Amino acid sequence: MDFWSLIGIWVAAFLTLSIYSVLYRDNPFYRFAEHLFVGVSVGYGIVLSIYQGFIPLAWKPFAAAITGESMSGFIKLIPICIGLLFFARLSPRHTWLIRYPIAILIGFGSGIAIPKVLRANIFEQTHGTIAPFAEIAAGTLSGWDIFEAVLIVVGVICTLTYFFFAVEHRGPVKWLSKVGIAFLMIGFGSAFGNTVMGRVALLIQRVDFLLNDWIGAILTIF
Amino acid sequence: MANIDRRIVFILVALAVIIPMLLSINLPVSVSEPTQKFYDYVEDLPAGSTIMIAFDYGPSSLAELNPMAKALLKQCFDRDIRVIGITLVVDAPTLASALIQEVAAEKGAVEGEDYVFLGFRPGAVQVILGMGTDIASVYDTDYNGTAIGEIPMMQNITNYDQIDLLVDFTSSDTVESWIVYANDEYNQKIAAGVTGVIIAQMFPYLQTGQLVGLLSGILGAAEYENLIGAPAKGMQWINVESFVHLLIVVLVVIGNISYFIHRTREE
Amino acid sequence: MVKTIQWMTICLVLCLSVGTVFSQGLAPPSNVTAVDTPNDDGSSITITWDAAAEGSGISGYQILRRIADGELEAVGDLLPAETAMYVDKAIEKGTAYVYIVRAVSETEATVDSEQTAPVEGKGEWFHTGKTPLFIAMLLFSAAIVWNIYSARSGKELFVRRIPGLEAVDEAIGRATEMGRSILYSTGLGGVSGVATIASMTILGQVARRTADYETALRVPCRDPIVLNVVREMVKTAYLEEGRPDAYNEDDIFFLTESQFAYAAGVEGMMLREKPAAIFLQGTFYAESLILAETGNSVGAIQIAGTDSEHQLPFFIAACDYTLIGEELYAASAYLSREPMLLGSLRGQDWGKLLIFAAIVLGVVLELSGVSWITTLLQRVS
Amino acid sequence: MKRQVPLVLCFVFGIVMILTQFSPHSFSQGVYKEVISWALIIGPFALVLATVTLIQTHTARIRRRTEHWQYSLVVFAGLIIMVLIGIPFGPQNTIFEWLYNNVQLPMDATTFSLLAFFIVSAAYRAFRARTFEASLLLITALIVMMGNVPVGDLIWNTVLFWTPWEDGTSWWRQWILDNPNLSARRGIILGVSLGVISQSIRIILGIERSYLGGGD
Repeated sequence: MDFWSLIGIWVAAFLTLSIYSVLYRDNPFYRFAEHLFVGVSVGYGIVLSIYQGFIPLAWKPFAAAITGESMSGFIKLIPICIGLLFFARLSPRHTWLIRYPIAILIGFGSGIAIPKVLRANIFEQTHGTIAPFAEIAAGTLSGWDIFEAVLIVVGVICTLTYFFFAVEHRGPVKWLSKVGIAFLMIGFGSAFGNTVMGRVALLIQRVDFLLNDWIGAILTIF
Repeated sequence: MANIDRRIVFILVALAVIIPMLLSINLPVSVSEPTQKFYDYVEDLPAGSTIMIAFDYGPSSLAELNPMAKALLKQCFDRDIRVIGITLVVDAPTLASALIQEVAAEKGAVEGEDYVFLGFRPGAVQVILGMGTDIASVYDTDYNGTAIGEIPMMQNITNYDQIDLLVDFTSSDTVESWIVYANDEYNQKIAAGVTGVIIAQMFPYLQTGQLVGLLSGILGAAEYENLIGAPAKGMQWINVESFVHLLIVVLVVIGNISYFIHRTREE
Repeated sequence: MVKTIQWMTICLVLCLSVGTVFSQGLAPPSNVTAVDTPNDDGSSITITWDAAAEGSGISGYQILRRIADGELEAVGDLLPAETAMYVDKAIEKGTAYVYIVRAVSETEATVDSEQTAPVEGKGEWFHTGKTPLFIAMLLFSAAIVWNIYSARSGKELFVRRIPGLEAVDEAIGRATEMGRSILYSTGLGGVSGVATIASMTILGQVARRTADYETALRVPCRDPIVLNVVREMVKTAYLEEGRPDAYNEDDIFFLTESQFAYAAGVEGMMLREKPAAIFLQGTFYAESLILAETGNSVGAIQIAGTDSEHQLPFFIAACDYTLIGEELYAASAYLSREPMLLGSLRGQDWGKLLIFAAIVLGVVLELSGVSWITTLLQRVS
Repeated sequence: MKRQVPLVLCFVFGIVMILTQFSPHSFSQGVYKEVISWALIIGPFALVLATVTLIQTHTARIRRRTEHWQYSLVVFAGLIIMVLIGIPFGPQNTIFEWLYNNVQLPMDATTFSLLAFFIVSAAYRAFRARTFEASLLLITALIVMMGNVPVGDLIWNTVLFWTPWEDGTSWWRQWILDNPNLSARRGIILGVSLGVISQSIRIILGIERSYLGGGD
């Protein structure tokens, strides 16, 4: 193993242990790692957004336009100028100018969301709830499948009832929403249980690094 | 008991990971049907076939997906199946390229003849669709910058027609894109290896046959290592995993017992 | 490419010569039509014909096309016998094509259909398959706007009790009593996220109360734009409560955009400052449990709320109160009593009623064999 | 200028993004793709805001010598090193990659893996059968968790071997995820989506203006 890889493993091991030390309590090692992490991650974000966002999306087409390769690159001047308005933050008198790019990003995000969310989340989820009943009508489902289809409809309706805000939850509404809460709890429980495996795998991988790559490497020296 | 210091719980978790890892205790691993199907499909391919592997996961899913990717690569290189690696995820190339090279070095596979890594191109759907007509239209060079036309193993490969299986290792919904655009449009056979959290969403595709096989998290890796007869991290980790899950069950049971004892006393 | 064309020409010549000999008894494909593919950008033409009946001896079809007075050329590969439709994607926009469907028999004999009328690919301005989607969007927009205006005209709107909101005052009061700070995270979402905007509205309400009590309110931000908006909102809240002097801009600050670096930073803050109350409201990802468990370990009252359904279980497990999904949006309306928010909450309830109706009606119709609701909701690509 | 122009911009961009999604014509699709690339270009500029406030916050801490102010120097050190190496030589250079692989990546992975500890301690503390609802949460969580590891079926086949089912734990896990869990998730998603759409409509129509902040 070359020198820099070895140093790398030691640095990584030190930082790994420093982060884990917070499980005991706050301490200077954790504070050091935490602040280093914040600084490095901001720096990494800046470099990446320049090289993977600004250069390929804005600079290259624009440069191609200047050299006369493709005139369409000049259109990138518009977003570049809008983006530059963020610098208005540096001058207290012109701070309000940054509302322009913010408004554009928000309008863009909202516009893109409406048809997408309506289709993917509302139309398709509703469709998925009803669809099995076509097969029931066709007689291709077993008794158990029918039970499942009905259960899902009941679950969706009761859960949605829980999210009714403009009516008081009394009488039948209360009962439906109570069943809804039961479904929610089963949903939360299963989602919790289903996540455990992945999270534990992350820890195993770190411990594997410490035991094999780091301590293992120390032992091979002797 | 009800309110023990959480640091005791932390120590127990750490021990439940470290001890089984050091002792390498082996619990039996049975092989589930989706994994068996995956394995059989690859095993039935004649030598000289080509598999495309999409490494669609970033650093945060490395722990769950690297072991299974490694097992598959070993099987391919052992059986003289050629591998084309690609990725649709921006922060994956460095890790994926390192992984392929590690296994290739171990198995003596030659870059450009037995395997090639093409790297990342933006626009997931366009990449998948573009490769349906011509891979070179999306990837003019490989990850190292070598022109596609100069890579020996790519000479007879133009599109999905020459690829016998596509494997997607993923932690997100890229499998759905592969199914919709590569399977539905181009009839490309697809198998997947996914993280534990999204496994439940994959079963419908398995039932419809849109996926020929499925590996789930490190359990899938363990099963696969078992099948190819090369126990590695997957087998080791799934054992550790079992101990931690058992620890949680034991802790929850103890917690509830002490809670009920406490409550009856109060009454 | 050149090879394929050569091969095809050879095949064509062979087929033609053999075909003329054996074509007796092979019926030509009938009802052949070629139309501009609907709802696309004009880059394809769809050809349809009646599929051959079984036992007709036809083993496949070959599509041929030609430009106005050009040569006939084969398009695509030989299609299997049961096909009755082909989409030609390799066309030039604005050029008219004439199509012929050639039936091929097992003995390689061929027979041609009549040629279609010339057709060219055109892009459509409106996707007719998305009409239900468009109408649903308009209806829902109308419902929202109508309810907002009726709420603004002074109509009293009821909002059901939301468990957890009563605890907001209790949490702030406790922090004041203990002389400790309040930590408020607006989550990882960007400024256009609903959860983030709802969270900022709630933060505005919390800020009004902390301004009165002079309790320190610390807000670490992950998104620079959110940071900017949050500062403005909190400042306004303090101004309106007549306590501009108590506002400290440094308490609302940018941490980092990186997910886990943000989590590590907030975790450190919690451990060092030991806030008495913690609000985690907005969009969260995997870091949710890191924040909630650490908050719990320092003994803070925690009120969480998120619409990220995957993270809800962890907030439920580790926080004192959790606003589930849409409850978060409702909470911002409940606390601020703003007609705009109350009105749209009611509009959303109408939307839910509509979904209810669609599900119940859809199930009943499906059971009686009618499937127009499912067709209406079907995915259009 | 200060309020009206942003509202108009927001409206125009919102409407364009909605309408182009309903129009398959190549012109609309061209506009759609172009505007998406604009958003990707504008986005990173917001980092200017971020970096400026980050520097302001930490210089203030250093100047006022607040508690633990020394660590603000560490933040600066990390930031400056990454930027000085990354910007001139690009993210693919060896030193930048070394820093990423041995500093950022391990801390990221380790912080993420803290979840393994927290998920256990949260489960231990919160999974108490206090009420009916809490019991449901607890039981489903345990079943799904055990269904995910081979030892779950091993236990089922040893303890519940007399039941007609084999490998029951993983079967129940899948059933719970496919049925009650699916309907609960659908309920949440439907409600949340209505909220998302209603807010998007408010924003585009200029009814919701909180993002502009206070002032005129």
